Amino acid sequence: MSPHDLMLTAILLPLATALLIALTGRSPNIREAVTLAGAAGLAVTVYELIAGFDAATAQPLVIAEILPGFALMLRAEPIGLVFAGVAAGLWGLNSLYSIGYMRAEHAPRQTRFYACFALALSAAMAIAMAGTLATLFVAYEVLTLVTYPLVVHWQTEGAIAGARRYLAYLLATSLVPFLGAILWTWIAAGTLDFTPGGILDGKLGDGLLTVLLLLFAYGVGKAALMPLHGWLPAAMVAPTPVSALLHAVAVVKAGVFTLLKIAVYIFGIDVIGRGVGDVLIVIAAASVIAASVIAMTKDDLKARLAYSTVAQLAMVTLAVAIGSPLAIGAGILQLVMHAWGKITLFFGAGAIQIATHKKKLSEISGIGVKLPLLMASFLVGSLSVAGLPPFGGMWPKFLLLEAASARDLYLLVGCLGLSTLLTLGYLVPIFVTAVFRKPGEDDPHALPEGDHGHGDGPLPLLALIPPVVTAAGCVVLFVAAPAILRFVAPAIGLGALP
Amino acid sequence: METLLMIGLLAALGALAVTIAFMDDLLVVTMLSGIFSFTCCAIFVLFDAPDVAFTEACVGAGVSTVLTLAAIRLTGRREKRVGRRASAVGLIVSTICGLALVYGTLELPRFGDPLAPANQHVAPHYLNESAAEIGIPNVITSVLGSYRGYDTMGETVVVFTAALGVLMLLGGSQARPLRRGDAPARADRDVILRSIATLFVPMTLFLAPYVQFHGAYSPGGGFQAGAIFGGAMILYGLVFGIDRLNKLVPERVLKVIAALGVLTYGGTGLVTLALGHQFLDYDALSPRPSGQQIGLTAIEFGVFMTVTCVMILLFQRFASRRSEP
Amino acid sequence: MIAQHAAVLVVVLPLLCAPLVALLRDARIAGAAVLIIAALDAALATLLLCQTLDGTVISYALGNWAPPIGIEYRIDLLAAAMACLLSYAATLVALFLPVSLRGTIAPGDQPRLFAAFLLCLAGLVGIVVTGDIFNVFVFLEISSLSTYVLIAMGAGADRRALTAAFDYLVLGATGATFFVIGIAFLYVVTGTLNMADLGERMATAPKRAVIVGSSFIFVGIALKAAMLPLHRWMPNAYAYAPAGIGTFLAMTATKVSIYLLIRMSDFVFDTPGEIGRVNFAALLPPIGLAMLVAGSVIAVTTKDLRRLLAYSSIANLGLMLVALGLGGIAGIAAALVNLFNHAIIKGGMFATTAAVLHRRGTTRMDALAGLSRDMPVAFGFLVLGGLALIGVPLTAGFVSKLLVVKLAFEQANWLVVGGVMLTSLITVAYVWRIVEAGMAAPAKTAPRHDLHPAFLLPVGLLGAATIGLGIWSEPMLTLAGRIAAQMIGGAP
Amino acid sequence: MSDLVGLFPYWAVIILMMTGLYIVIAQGNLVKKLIGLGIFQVSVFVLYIAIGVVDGATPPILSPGFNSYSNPLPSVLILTAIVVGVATLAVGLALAVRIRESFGTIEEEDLLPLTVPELPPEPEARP
Repeated sequence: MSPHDLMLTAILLPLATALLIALTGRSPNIREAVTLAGAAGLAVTVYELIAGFDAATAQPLVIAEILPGFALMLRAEPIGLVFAGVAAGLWGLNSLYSIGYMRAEHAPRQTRFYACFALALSAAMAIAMAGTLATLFVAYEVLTLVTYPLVVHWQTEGAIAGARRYLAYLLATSLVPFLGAILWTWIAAGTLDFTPGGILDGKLGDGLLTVLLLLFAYGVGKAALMPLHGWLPAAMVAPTPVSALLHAVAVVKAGVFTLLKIAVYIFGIDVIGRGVGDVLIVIAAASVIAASVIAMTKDDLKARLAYSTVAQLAMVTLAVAIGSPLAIGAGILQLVMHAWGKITLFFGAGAIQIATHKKKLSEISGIGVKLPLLMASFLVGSLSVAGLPPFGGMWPKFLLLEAASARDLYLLVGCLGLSTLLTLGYLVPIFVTAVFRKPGEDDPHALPEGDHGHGDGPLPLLALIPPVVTAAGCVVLFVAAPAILRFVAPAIGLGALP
Repeated sequence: METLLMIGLLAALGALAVTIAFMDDLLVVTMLSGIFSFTCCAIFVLFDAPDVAFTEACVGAGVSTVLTLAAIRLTGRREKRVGRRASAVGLIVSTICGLALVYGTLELPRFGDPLAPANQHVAPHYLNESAAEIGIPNVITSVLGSYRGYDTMGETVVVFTAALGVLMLLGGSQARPLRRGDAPARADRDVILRSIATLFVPMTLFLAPYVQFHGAYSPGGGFQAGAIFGGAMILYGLVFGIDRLNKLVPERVLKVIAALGVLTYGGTGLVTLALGHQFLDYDALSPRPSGQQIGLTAIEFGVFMTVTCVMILLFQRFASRRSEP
Repeated sequence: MIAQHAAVLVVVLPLLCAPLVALLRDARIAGAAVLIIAALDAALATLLLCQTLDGTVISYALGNWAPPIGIEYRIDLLAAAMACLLSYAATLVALFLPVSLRGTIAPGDQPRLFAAFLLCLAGLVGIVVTGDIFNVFVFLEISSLSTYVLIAMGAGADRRALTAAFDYLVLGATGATFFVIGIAFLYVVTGTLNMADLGERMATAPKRAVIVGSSFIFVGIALKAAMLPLHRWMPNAYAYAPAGIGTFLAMTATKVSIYLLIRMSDFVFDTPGEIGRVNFAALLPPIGLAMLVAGSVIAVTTKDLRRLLAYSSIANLGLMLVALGLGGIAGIAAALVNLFNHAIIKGGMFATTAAVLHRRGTTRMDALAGLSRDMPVAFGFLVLGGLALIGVPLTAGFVSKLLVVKLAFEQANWLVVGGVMLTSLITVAYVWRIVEAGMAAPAKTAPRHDLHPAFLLPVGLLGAATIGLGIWSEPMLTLAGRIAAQMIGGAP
Repeated sequence: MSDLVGLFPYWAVIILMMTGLYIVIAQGNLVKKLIGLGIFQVSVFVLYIAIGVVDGATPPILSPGFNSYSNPLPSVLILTAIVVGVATLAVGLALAVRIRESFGTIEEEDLLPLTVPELPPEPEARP
């Protein structure tokens, strides 16, 4: 298949999967088989795209023109392919996990769940392949809307309230600052095409560019830059697989990916680097530290992970704001590494919930003894997210330090160091509590085992394998990171690797 | 002399209008508004518009008043006093509108100015060419029926729509079971009333065709004739009781004839279309000017049918409704 | 022959069929007849659109009296497009009107209601195609009178329909009288009633009379267009009218007023973007913005779905006025795109609401609970329409909003940009009230019982158009662009 | 002075129209509103007819011996408008009757609390 066909396949395949899921909803087994087949197909398609990618021959594919100059266009390029690879690769694993999780929880409305999941992936693929800012915006909105049913899945009052918050934040930011910034760009530059080197240089003064960048940074609500991060913890009312794939991978990464694309292809890396991004550096750095501190105060596991995500996303925003090829490279790697690390953690949190019906840090003392493999994976994920070798998460942190010191931002270097410590500070205690504390030691309210309604079910195999695989992935990525960097280097003008 | 008469009539109208605004007995108000209409008729005559005066007398002063009275019988006679706020709003809005209008008149051509644009551009064509093009003396009829015949068709449809509306609102499944309507004039008592009515109803009925067919030469036409004919029937109903009127002209028949009237008008237009001319181009029927006259006769007859039947229908519907729920 | 006379037939067909339908006894036959007549009318309107697409202006002299002596039908692209909108809307509504009336109106009354519906259609089309300003008044009255009665027919389900109809009658008649006063002033200084002729002769007319005349016409239209602060009749009228009728009104009634505004701003007064020599265009953005904000805010607080949609219509009318007020070819084009798109979006939502009403007997927000489970298809279309109202990409609403915002952006009119964007947020709030109301757990579980099949085609078509025009907006933009260019007289 | 005489009819008519409009807005009784509407409309008719008057002319019915006629067009327009007026009045009165039957009152003040949107829908009682 030609690259064009592959791009279309990558978007349409999940769409078709969603349709098939809706049609086969009556028999769960077939439905879930369809999901898995779709995930496998998508993974193969994206692999083909990456393997066959050739910057010299990549041609845009115009799908439709909503308004003159506001066209829907696809174009494959390295950063997008990396994002597509991450999302497509993790969908299959997450589907396996979903099957285990949803069945164990006897969740209702599973057909809608799987169908919307597939739709979300379709939107994520469209974001990855977007050739214009217009296309990206459209797909971005679609992603918001198709994930709403997933977030509101339990349809309890709390879920509806949380989902309302989720939607309000994301739609509000996208309909006002994001769309406004897009229009501004459109009118200033006359085009919305993603062009290497940017389209805004010389069209607006640096002061205005700074404002525009901030508009984008806050307009892309999915990047969860503080103080517009409130939707992310609110969205944790969703079933854990949703939190895992969407709020560690597809949705939030779509946000920071959008920022990366805007930095590289709309502003131009150099433009940001010459001072336009300075305000954003401060905000992003503050966001990293503040979110990490808040994370330490959260007792609920998923809330803790959510704030951790806010902090880690801010690091990508930081990379964008620094505005050097090296920093952008770090940002891209952070996108990949954090996805694998954080999904491991979410899988772990969900598995703990299935196995013990516990959601809080203060309740999980001692459970690790029964779940050794799971907790090991959890530890790997934690260390990777924190940025320790020999795990993938080390690379982006390291490169970011390099980039910061290359621009003589020593305060920032300090911040990054502090953030690693804070990350360890809020993630490792989970592992420690679960493995080394004795049950009931910390928790005066702990109930004797067996008092819960369901009792402690055995952990389904389907909920155990995915975290183990992703944890292994963190290790593999440590080795593979330079290859990824080489893949994107031409697009971001990155010379020799450090 | 005419100026003085005009000033006097306008002053009378003003006095009437203000009285109406402040009276709270609806019966009196209705009668006063009937008088208001009649006074306007006088003004119309004074202003060289006998056709309008004629129609206003039949429709505005006659039918409207009867309908309002019939409605008041059903809704109650007394009005409640209104609060201050509403009056203030009304006063402000109407004052502003009035001042705006006065401002607009400052540059208008003076009253009766023969050189005013209104009397210069299109009107002379009607006055000068109508004799040759249509061939009848009453220019108003020729403008109404031919030059602006399409408006008149629309107007016929408006009348039909009103009948349809009243039938839907007070008829059909909404109709309350017909009770013996109260005949205001009783055989034993109101001898004079009944005698006069017996005399006047047939006379009025005969007047209608005259007004209808003489419309080409003097004030009159389908609307006026219809209103007169309908008025006569309404008088009959008022004096001899609504039941007898209902029996004399059943609603079923009236509905069909009212619809046929609209169709006669529209059908004339369709015939001209079929003959290869424009819609309502009466020249299709026969060469000028006889074609125009055939066409005018046809549509005036359509108007007559619709207006007569609708007037009676409206009255019947209001009058046969029981007053207590 | 039909092609030659389509201009007049498009009005006369429903006008003359109405008396016939009124005389029918069988409600089912009458319902079918209305559908056929409306469809034929749509075909005629389409024919007109084809004839005028290349910029031709059809002038049809009624009675063969050359204008300004006689009445002229003057059909340019705008008139043809509006005629299409009106007749298509009537056809779609006629598809489900009989079903939606079942139970609230006695079968014996239905033929008359259908006749009134045809008269309403004929009146509205008549307003659109005519080139004579007094003829506008006559057909305005035909459509208004039938509308009052149609609204009052909602009394079978809710007696407040009667007061709603009465309020509308008083306001409508007052508005029409203002319109007539305006005509009087214009006539007295120009001596003509033909709009094109009027436009030419206006240039030399006394200024004050023209200002006052156009002001009164403006107020008359504003009443009909539910412009703030004259909007109060509209939510009641839409909420209490029989559901099918409400759908038709939402798609057409106020749109025709906007049409008149566009027509008047160019045809009669011949000063693009300005009505008369008072710059009415300058009035429009503030009024429009106020409507946009007020309509959206009130929509958030309403307790009835149809009322919510009615207030949302006020907001959207505001958007059209804003676009119109921005002026120029682009402004008129944006207003037109908004007009057509909104008719489609809101028509779809009202039709879906009619389907819900038909199944549930109420459209109160708290009675929508469980809708997503019992009527998933209807719920889906409601959500789709709601997304379009918000202006989510890939829906027609996005295109219309983006056009306005972009235009305002280019003119650096930040108030409009900010106002439109911020009201999108309020729109999110009220649309999400519908979504959450539909997802709430019902008090008692009902069996799944989706739309009556009669609703499927209209709802489906309007829904498809909502998405279709959101992705492939080119035909609509081209049409609007050509109309606007024709109105202003420049090259497209 | 000639201005005053030349414009007086218009102004008098304007006062009449505005009295009618005042009744429409200010009066709470629905039938009274309709009567006010009638006065408003009839006054507009007078305005039109006043426009068509030509000094020293006769009504526009052609006859030998006259050569100055008043303007026929306003008369034609007003003939139409009169009919429209009565049609509106009829529908309005029918509505008022129905409102009286359903709500027991035709006073706006008393109707307001009965028609607030918050009330549950109440079908009209069928006889």
